Amino acid sequence: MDDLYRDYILEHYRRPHNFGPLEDASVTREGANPLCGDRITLQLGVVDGVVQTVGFTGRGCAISQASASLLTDEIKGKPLADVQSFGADDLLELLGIQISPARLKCAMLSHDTLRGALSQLAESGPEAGRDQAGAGI
Amino acid sequence: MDDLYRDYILEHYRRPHNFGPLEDASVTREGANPLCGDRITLQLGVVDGVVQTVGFTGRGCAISQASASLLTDEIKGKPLADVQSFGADDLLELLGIQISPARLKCAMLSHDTLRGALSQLAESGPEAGRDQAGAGI
Amino acid sequence: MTMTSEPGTDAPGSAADPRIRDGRLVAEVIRADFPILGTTAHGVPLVYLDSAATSQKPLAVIEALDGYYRGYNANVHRGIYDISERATSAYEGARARIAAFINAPESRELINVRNATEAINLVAWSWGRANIGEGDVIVLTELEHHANLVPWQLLAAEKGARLEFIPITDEGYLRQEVYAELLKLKPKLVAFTHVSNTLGTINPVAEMTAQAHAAGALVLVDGAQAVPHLPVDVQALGVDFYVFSGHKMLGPTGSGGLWARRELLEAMPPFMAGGDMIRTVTLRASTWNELPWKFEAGTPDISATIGLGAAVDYLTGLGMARVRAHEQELVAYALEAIAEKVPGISLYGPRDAARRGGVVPFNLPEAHPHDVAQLLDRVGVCVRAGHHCTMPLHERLNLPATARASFSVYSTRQDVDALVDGLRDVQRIFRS
Amino acid sequence: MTMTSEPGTDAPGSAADPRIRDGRLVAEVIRADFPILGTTAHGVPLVYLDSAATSQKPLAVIEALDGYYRGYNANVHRGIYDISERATSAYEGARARIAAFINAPESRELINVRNATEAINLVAWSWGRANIGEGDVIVLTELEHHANLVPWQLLAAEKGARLEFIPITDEGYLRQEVYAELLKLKPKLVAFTHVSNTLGTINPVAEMTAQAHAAGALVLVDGAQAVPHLPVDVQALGVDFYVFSGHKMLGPTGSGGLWARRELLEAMPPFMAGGDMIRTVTLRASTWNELPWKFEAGTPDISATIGLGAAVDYLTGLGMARVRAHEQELVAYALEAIAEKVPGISLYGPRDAARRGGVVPFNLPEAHPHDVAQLLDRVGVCVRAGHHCTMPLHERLNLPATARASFSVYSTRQDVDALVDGLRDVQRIFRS
Ligand SMILES: Cc1ncc(COP(=O)(O)O)c(C=O)c1O
Ligand SMILES: Cc1ncc(COP(=O)(O)O)c(C=O)c1O
Ligand code: FES
Ligand code: FES
Repeated sequence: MDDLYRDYILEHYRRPHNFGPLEDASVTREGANPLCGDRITLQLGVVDGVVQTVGFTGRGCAISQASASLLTDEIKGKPLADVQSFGADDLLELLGIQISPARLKCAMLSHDTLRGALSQLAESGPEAGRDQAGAGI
Repeated sequence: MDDLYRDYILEHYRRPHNFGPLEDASVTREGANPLCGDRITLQLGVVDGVVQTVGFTGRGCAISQASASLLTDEIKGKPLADVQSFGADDLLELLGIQISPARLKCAMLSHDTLRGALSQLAESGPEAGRDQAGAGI
Repeated sequence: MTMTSEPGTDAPGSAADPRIRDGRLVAEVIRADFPILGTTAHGVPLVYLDSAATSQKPLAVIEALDGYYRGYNANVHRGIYDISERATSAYEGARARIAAFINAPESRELINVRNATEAINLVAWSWGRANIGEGDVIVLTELEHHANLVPWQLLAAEKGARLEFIPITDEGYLRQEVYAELLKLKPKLVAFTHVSNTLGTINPVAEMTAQAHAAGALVLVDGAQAVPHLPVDVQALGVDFYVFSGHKMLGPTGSGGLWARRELLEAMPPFMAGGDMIRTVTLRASTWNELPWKFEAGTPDISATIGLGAAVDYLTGLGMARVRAHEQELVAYALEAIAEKVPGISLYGPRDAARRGGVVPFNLPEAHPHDVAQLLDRVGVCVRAGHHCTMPLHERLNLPATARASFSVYSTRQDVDALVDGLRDVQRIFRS
Repeated sequence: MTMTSEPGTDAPGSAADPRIRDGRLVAEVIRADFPILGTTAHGVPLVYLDSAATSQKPLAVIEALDGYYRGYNANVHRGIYDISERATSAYEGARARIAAFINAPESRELINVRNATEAINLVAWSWGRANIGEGDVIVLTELEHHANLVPWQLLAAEKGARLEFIPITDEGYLRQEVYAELLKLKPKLVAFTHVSNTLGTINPVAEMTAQAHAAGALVLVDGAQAVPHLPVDVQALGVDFYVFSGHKMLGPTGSGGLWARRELLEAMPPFMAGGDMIRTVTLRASTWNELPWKFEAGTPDISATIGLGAAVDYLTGLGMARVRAHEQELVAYALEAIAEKVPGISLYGPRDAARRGGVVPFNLPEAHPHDVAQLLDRVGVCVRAGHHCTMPLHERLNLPATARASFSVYSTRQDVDALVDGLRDVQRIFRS
């Protein structure tokens, strides 16, 4: 727990990499953590099966912002197949901090959104979409 | 508690006084204790404002049967006004035993039924009636 | 500390565990884990024979409650500080062990409820109101506890549905040939008890479920008297809904479970609404949380669930097959001892101990069951008298009430002997 | 043993009670009654500032549970043996004391429920479905906890009823002039919180109730954040339904109350059905038990209710007026200390401590509330971060989330000081 707010995490939070909207994204995906109301929008620019550009916007805690910053760094320039196989475990390793169960959703917000973006790409081509909410009234 | 099954209680249970149906009752009232399924039917023969005859039938535990036996003895030959003022406390005193809260309904079955019979008498004259049940389906 | 307050510290049935000898429970040793069994009532040692109403609790359960309130009491799910995270993992960990105890495929299929009654009402209100319509048939049985009867009466009254009942034989078995006929009515639901709380009958759940499914019906089983007493495997039984109460299985009051197949739970509308069961809320509309939380509105009974987790650890340590063998043996002993030594007594329910759970209903010819219970209390023997929440069954048996002795893991032959002695005393008193 | 584990053994406020000095609570002494407050988290002493989520429990409550399970655990109402009679009288005695605590006219008007959420759902399902029809108006407020919002959404969706909302001022007061307008719609029900769990606003319940009644509406008040913190007198308030949670008022999880006027409860159909709530049952029809049992189906959470009884005794011993004075003073101190020593912090809710309960919501400009809570946890300080089950209120305030410190009888200025120090640490870390 004491390791959660390491310098590089705070650094990524203060100055996140790849922050800002993309000009012409192949896919735009919004994710939300309803527990805290935080949202992130992730955009990928895919050319010839390679993630050429990536950007995110939104607000959130240090963990979610640092995680998005690290994740976008990681996938930029990678072939889609590699991005596909980038798992939750890989992201946790990249973060390099002990995440308690209560903060797992924070760490995973960017990754869940990425997975949504990828299936959106696969299914319906490059269209804007939203995270689906549970059934309700 | 140890006093509950005194000899005279058991005696009243085995050979209850005033047990059996009345020929021409002024009022017939049925009471039930739904917790145990026990029922008693109490009948009064009232002449000139005096309870001339009284009888009960039904089944129940020693406490309820002894209580009915003692109660019917007590009210027989009494003016209605006296019977009206015969309260739950009086019956408990008559029983002369310590009744636990769990057995109070047993001790009071005959008394509740008597009260029902009296109001039936007052309201609608000498007509047969039943204990009213709670609302339901 | 009991030996099992830390699950897994001693292998169940290992030579190190004095509670098990030659593969059998040693109830005399087990009793030491239950503080109340060392107390007295009216100056005589307590002989508790009302475990079907509620069981006693081992030290491991009492200490689980105590440990929570002294050490890490906090609300669950939303706190990101130490004690709240500990409370959450204890609460969810208990759920997982409770689910595993009945071999649920996934722990998110296990909804924590107050008791079996709430579980059945949840299904009736949520699944029932969404799926039962006018003229639909629901098949119940004459054995049912009011908990598995009245909610369906309310639903049927609201929806114009029809209730049909599987009758019983005089011994207390369901008349399977009538069940087969009733299935031809194409019921939407068949709901019945796994083990009768009044007669002890163990119903053939797997067979009846297969038949119901073949007829297109879903199956709800009331396991309130089964989960505490015999191995239950909801997958092997094949049922759709299974409910039980924690307080009857060594756990605290306020605990219990509804298990249902995930697809069913996912399709069901919520029952109670409020905090924790939502995903998003605006002033005018809401969306629901994932399973299991969709069905757990508000602050759950955290301590009760943690306590039930400790109870299933304790039972697992004993081994449910051994628990069943112990109780079956005791029932056989009791039926024989009572019939032999208490002249004129009436005993009800299946005569075959292999087909009945640990409950022994009876009536004395000379005394009303309430008087019997009251007089037994004088000698410290606790039995129940009344309709045991099965009024229609008593009606069917033409009995206003019965007295009932019932067993659990800590029950012994000595308990039965004390009951027999007590009954002979009652007879003496009433015959004198 | 705490000094109050036996209610009445010391006169509250007497010279003999070290927990009260000069008519004021001495929280430093009171803390000794709460075992958990002597523990540490991450090696530092626990500073528990999340009492609005759930309170800690005094020894008297923990021992009430323990005493029940070790000494007289048995099912209630139907047993005629010693421990069952003791359990019944403890359970019903607790009900009477809980009812008296809110000055209910009769204890049979007090239904024991799991929590405030269940109480509101009970009213919505039972009273609501019987009394709310198409086009009927229910007035709620923007302050509501999801528990007093989502059940009405479900009811409104089913019945085609209309929800209207009293808006708030930026400080968190209900806009009474809009309320007056909404009453012209002739609502059937007005439901609102006594004290806001997020902003602390204390609403003028008696006045609003009188207005509602004048307009022909019934009134339900969510007292989850009031009963633990200030004197509540349902007769003086004049309301029709009043609900609260035991676990927030020093009692166990699984306890809580619904109070309603008897005529209302008597006219309402049952909610859950099963054992204990019936009078007679046949296979096809049933009649209901008297109040309060008509609304308590199945085995109740006996230990939780007994525990809540002990909690109410404990609070009565302190005196609720003193509890309120203590918390009001603490809020005033906290608002001032935080504003002064934590630069840039945003504080929300009424500025007038006399009109707010013991909750202090805030946000730091440099750090997300979840990070704030996580970093405070490092120094043993427990606060909550998130939407506190008031998403629409956060939406209205245009805040995704807030952090919140909240108080109870054991909270001290030292707790506030630890919070302030912790917040300054967070700022240092995030600014560095
Ligand atoms: C104002 C208010 N109402 C209702 C509730 C719900 O309480 P419970 O979760 O105990 O049902 C809470 C608790 O968070 C609350 O603060
Ligand atoms: C077969 C059966 N079903 C349901 C119940 C109801 O259990 P609870 O009162 O715990 O809800 C009982 C308990 O008496 C029972 O024996
Ligand atoms: S608190 Fe919102 S994502 Fe972490
Ligand atoms: S047990 Fe039925 S009246 Fe006493």
